[in-house]
Amino acid sequence: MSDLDAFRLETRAWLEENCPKSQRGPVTPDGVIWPGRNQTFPSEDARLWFERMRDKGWTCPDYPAEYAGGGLSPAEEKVLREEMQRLNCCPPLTDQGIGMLGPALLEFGTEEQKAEHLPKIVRGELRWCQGYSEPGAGSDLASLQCKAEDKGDHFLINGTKIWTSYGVESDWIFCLVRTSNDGPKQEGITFILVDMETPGVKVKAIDLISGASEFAQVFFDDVKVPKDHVVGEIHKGWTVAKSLLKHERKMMSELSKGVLGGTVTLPDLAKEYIGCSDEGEITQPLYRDAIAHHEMNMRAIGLTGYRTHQEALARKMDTNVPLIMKYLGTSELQVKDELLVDMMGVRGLGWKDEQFNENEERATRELLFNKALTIAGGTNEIQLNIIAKRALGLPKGPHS
Amino acid sequence: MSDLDAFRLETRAWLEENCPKSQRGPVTPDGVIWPGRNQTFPSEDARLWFERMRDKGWTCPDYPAEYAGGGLSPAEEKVLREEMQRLNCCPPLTDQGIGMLGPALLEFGTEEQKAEHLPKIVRGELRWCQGYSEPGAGSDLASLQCKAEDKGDHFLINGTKIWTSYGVESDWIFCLVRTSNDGPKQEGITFILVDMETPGVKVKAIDLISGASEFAQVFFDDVKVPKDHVVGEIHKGWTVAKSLLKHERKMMSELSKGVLGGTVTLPDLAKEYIGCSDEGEITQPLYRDAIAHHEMNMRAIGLTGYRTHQEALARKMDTNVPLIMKYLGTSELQVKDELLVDMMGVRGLGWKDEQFNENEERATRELLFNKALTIAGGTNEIQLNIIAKRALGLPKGPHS
Amino acid sequence: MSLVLNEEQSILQQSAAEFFSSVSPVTAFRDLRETSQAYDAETWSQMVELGWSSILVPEDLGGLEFGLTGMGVLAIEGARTLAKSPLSSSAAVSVAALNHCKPSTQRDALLSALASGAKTAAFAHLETAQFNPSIIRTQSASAADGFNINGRKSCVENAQSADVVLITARSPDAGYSDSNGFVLLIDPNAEGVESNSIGLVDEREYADISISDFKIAKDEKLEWNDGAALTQVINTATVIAACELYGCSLEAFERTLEYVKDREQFGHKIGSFQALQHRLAHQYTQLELLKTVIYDALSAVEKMRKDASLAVSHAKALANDTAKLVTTEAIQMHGGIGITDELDIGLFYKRARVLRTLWGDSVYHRSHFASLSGY
Amino acid sequence: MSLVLNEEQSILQQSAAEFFSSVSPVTAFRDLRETSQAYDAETWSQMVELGWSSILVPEDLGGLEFGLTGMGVLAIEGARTLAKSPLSSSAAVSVAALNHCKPSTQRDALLSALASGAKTAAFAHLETAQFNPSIIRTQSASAADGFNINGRKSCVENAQSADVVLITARSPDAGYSDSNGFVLLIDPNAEGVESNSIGLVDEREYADISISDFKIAKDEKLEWNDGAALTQVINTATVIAACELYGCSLEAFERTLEYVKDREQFGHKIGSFQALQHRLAHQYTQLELLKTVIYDALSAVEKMRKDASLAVSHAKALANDTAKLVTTEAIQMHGGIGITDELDIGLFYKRARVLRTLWGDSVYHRSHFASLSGY
Repeated sequence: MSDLDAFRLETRAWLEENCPKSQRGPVTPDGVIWPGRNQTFPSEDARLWFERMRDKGWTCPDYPAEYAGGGLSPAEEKVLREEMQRLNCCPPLTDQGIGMLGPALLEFGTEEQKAEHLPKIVRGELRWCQGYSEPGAGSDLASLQCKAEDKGDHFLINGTKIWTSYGVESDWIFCLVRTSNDGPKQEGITFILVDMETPGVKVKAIDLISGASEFAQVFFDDVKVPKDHVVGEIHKGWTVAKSLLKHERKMMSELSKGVLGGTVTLPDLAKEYIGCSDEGEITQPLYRDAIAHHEMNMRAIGLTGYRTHQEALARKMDTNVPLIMKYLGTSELQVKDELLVDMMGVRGLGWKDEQFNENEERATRELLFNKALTIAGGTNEIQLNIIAKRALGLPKGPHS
Repeated sequence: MSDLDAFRLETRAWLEENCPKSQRGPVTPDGVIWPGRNQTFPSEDARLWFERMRDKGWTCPDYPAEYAGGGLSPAEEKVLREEMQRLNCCPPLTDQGIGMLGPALLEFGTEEQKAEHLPKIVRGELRWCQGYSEPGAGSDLASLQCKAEDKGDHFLINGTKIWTSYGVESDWIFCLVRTSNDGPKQEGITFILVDMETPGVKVKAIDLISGASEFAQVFFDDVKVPKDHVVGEIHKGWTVAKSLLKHERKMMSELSKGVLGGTVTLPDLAKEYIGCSDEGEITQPLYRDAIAHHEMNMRAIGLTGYRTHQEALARKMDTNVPLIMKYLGTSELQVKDELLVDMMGVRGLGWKDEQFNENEERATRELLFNKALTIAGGTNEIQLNIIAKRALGLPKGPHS
Repeated sequence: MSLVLNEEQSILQQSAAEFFSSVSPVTAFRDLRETSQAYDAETWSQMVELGWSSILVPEDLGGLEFGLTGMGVLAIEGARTLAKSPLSSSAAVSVAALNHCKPSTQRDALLSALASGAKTAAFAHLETAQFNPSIIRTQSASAADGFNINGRKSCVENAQSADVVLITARSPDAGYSDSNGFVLLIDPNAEGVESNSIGLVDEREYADISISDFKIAKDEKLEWNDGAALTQVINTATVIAACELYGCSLEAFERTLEYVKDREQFGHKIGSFQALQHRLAHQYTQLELLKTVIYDALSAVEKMRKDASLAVSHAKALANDTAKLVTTEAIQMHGGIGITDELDIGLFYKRARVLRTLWGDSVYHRSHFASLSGY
Repeated sequence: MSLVLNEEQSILQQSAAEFFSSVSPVTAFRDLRETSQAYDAETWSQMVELGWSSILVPEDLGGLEFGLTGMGVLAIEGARTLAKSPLSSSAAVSVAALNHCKPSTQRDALLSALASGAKTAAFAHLETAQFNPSIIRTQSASAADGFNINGRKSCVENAQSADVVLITARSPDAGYSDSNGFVLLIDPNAEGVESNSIGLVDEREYADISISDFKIAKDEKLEWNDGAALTQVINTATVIAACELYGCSLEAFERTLEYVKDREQFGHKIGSFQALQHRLAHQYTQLELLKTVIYDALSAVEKMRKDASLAVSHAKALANDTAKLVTTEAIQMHGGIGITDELDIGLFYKRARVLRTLWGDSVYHRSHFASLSGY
């Protein structure tokens, strides 16, 4: 038996023994385990599950053991992921620190920064959020204006960051700030870590049209931040940011997958709301055609993801194909949202009053929330620009 | 009785007496009366009708009588048009000279030019065509390169013109040529008249994907043209051209009206090719929906034309609305063409062999020919640029 | 067929635009969200004073008989600020319903009260979540001194704040057709009438109404004028919904246009990017077609033209499709702030989303248009 | 499920691309238009030498058994130069039909002859102008020493140039279903077989075939292997048509891409205009989806997967829609020269326009996909 097989058996046994039954199966929004200065847990089982995984470093299985991580090799980490999927284990900890800041620190951080921050991420002691976008810098991120003045031993930050997910709930923020206006706009940007309890930091929740408010705007008013909080070189934060942006785009295109959770499908709902023949054929041919059209597109997108995977294995990957997935996936999801509400009639438009069932409420909520999908993480327009340039080699206009 | 009423009665009587029965009713492509050096007629009746109208100057009723025209006032001309419509009289003469060159000469021509050319237009002695576009200057007409060098008493023309309707059949051509490369590209263009029998002029028919070939390319190889053939000022031909382009766009948007001639409608054909219920409902709901969508759009376009007319009468006209008509009309017509062929199946795709009926042949021909509609007379892209700038006041990009 | 506003209608349009932007701007809509009021009574009384409640009421009952095009103009302008009032539900649709009933003391008194602003009414006809105007299961049976009513009505606009609800019904023994149906006048707050408020995403007042064994007096039952009456009332409601869709779309479009002329990205106004220009230009063409078709449908219903139902189905289908295109694109072109509640753009999308469903979606209206056209 | 070509398939693709561009470029298609030939015999014999006629033929009958994906690759590459040959009609569809028939001396001999290039065949199944594969009215009745045939077949590809036409038929006494149908071998030039050529806009060889009281010998009637055989043959024909649509679309797209990178208007390459860039980028996404779905459908039919019919309907519907979008846009983006016969772009549009109709339009295939998915 190879070492990996041994690891698999060991892991399987450990998980079966240590993952409480309540921590298996689909995660509900209320069941997510978050980190934080004043961490609370959805349940005692959740606390137990978190603590057991934390103690093995498996909240961040690929972080080095010296920083309290799991120290697993890529192959071992894959085994752990597969074994967790097998039992359908809930994630023991969810945070932007784990998948975004941690890898950036490992790549660009000083020894002191790693020793300071990585163990806290692993142990869920702090909750992290991200400060990139600004009101005046959306698609054109590099034109950001939030200013950090060099005051000798510290930076003085003034400005604002927007679209910060869970900004209200977080303890620390990793930000891009402008430290110089000389040269191209991508230069003169610095990547810096800020404790949100520092005087001068204010956070305001952003209410969305869907009724949710998981984003925030963060204001900096003469906020003093020690210089050793800079990650990477001063003025060279764009390098760090680009590496992180890849993660973000990937997360957004993941987001557009698991919707209509559970086992209810669009055709099922159509039969319920529109009606069907004895043979199960949806009675309104126009909706039936539109649903088939949508289902075909989702099937094509799914298969194309799988094709890319096969191409990668065969070392024949067309690196342009992944560029198209976010554009296609998010657009098609909005097609579905509108179609579902059309089929449900007024039942799909519920906002308040408890007259709507779960599917109806979800239809409305997703219709509204998913308008963000074609905007966040690179608008559709930006995606099409990128495809035109990179995949098609079309000439850069003065305007694109 | 007003003079106008008297004119109407007189005209009505004259037309009833002089318009042969065979020259009433819809014009077939073979029945059109063209002018020309070696004019021929579709029939004896056609010759008779032409000659009677020519002698009254009514081939060009609004041209001044001193140039052999009808000399009618705008009100009288309208009466004549109405009375001809009443009897469904065929046009006694069809030519690009009548509606395009003539008005340009009246506005910009010298006395000598008017005396020389207008009577010949009225009398159908010459057939005219137009030389504007070039292979390298399509949408961007002003970048034309066909060169006319000033040789003292004459110009020496070298270059080529494309998309010249009826170029093969015509006797003279009115052209835009480049006489200077100084300054903005719109300057340095000259409007000039060329006898196509001049040595060095060659004409080649352009075969279209529809099988038709009514366009030609005209080549100029050291063609000498006397200087007094310039209309308007030298280098100022763009002014003349702009005035003419208005006519052309109007003609293109007229073109997109009378299709599916006769009384056969899309719903009729759907019933024939797809089938319908006893109540006359088209049995395939997807085609039925698509047809209703198209019919609605055509109704909306038609009504919008009428709205513009009413607004003009009420002196409340939004001058931006006419900008949208060509774009909408031509696009919608292509929707219909594809839909009709979809419904006919292989019956709508006939190219040769006499197995297809008249409607089927027309469906195929129009499908292919009408691809030109969104290109000729200002592409859809140019139309949208114009709407964006003029109607919406959007800022000019470096690129549009 | 008139596709241009006449002088009086133009003046009404201008004063409506001024009124809504000054007295009832979008901030007024936002303020009302914090309360449980269906609309602001003070604003409504100003609208009554301007005569807007009596636009469709016959002159001999104290009305202006100004015609449906005038009412359409108000609906368009009101939708541009998301104004809440009983204008559509009471002054347009309920008055139209009463106009198409045979005169009676009750009917005439109610019309006068609606004109004077003394009362408001709501019109309750539809019974299913998907638009199907031909289904009427609500029944009224003869009983001692009056009638006994049983039935349900779905998603009735401004029902709970109204003084009277006009309920369409049929005899228990008759299969429903226009000619044997009638209208019942009901107090929505009476015992025996159960109304459950339905909160939709446009945050307006809707309620499902459920009536079981409710008694009304003889004179509270009105007869339709003729067999075409109900169709004409539905046409009125549908074209007014189309007007509101047009108003929402136009406002969202104009705000977006302003935004792209101002917002810079990559060193340029985003309105100078050709891809956005072409999309906006296309939207403009659709809005111009919609304007035409709306004016035509208003005039068709007003003049009771034979093709009125066809014109109305055309208007609603095009209004639905144009509103979907324009309000969705408005959010997309605003980018991140487009999806925040702080910006008004999302409110126009949400209002339009509801209106696209009320009184029939495009699939329904294209099918109806085809049937009326004989195919 | 394989969505990537294996080494052998990739090599085939490369040699096919080289072959078609050197031996049978679009100019060869143009030359053939001037003649009455269905295809160039010399070119076809070269294809036979390369083994392409035997790709689907079983090894024991002299074939390569290379699999349908290989045939699909040839169809894609051939469509890129509008190559005319009996590859689809004979080597793909007719061979597939014979493969799904029970072995017999006649069948095996014909398969060998098709593999060696000694003969070509055509497959005649459809009987209506609108695609409806479930209708078979053609009948064969027992007669002395053989069968007597009556029926009509619509728009059969390469029928007149074939040596044998495979006609699907049923017994006079049976309502049609796959399990009691069969295949008749007919000489298209025999007396009693009337074939009328049909000139479609793609300028290829098609004919309507009309058979009345035509006699064949006993062994010229073949039995299907099983009840699913006909469906599998139709799936083969349909997915090959989808491949050809993909090839046409890809070629039109790449030529357009090249053109917009070269053509200047207003002092800029038109390919730098953002509106065109976005439209081209969108087309690219559709072509990539189509590539995936085509490979999936080829593999599904080849492996006789349970969801083969669903995969094929998906591929044809997406191929139809993508080809419509891409070939129409190709003409539009080429501007004036796009509508001339001199440029090849219009030829790709015309070929795609015919293929969109043959073997089912998108309305049909979406409905079929829905039925197979249980809704």
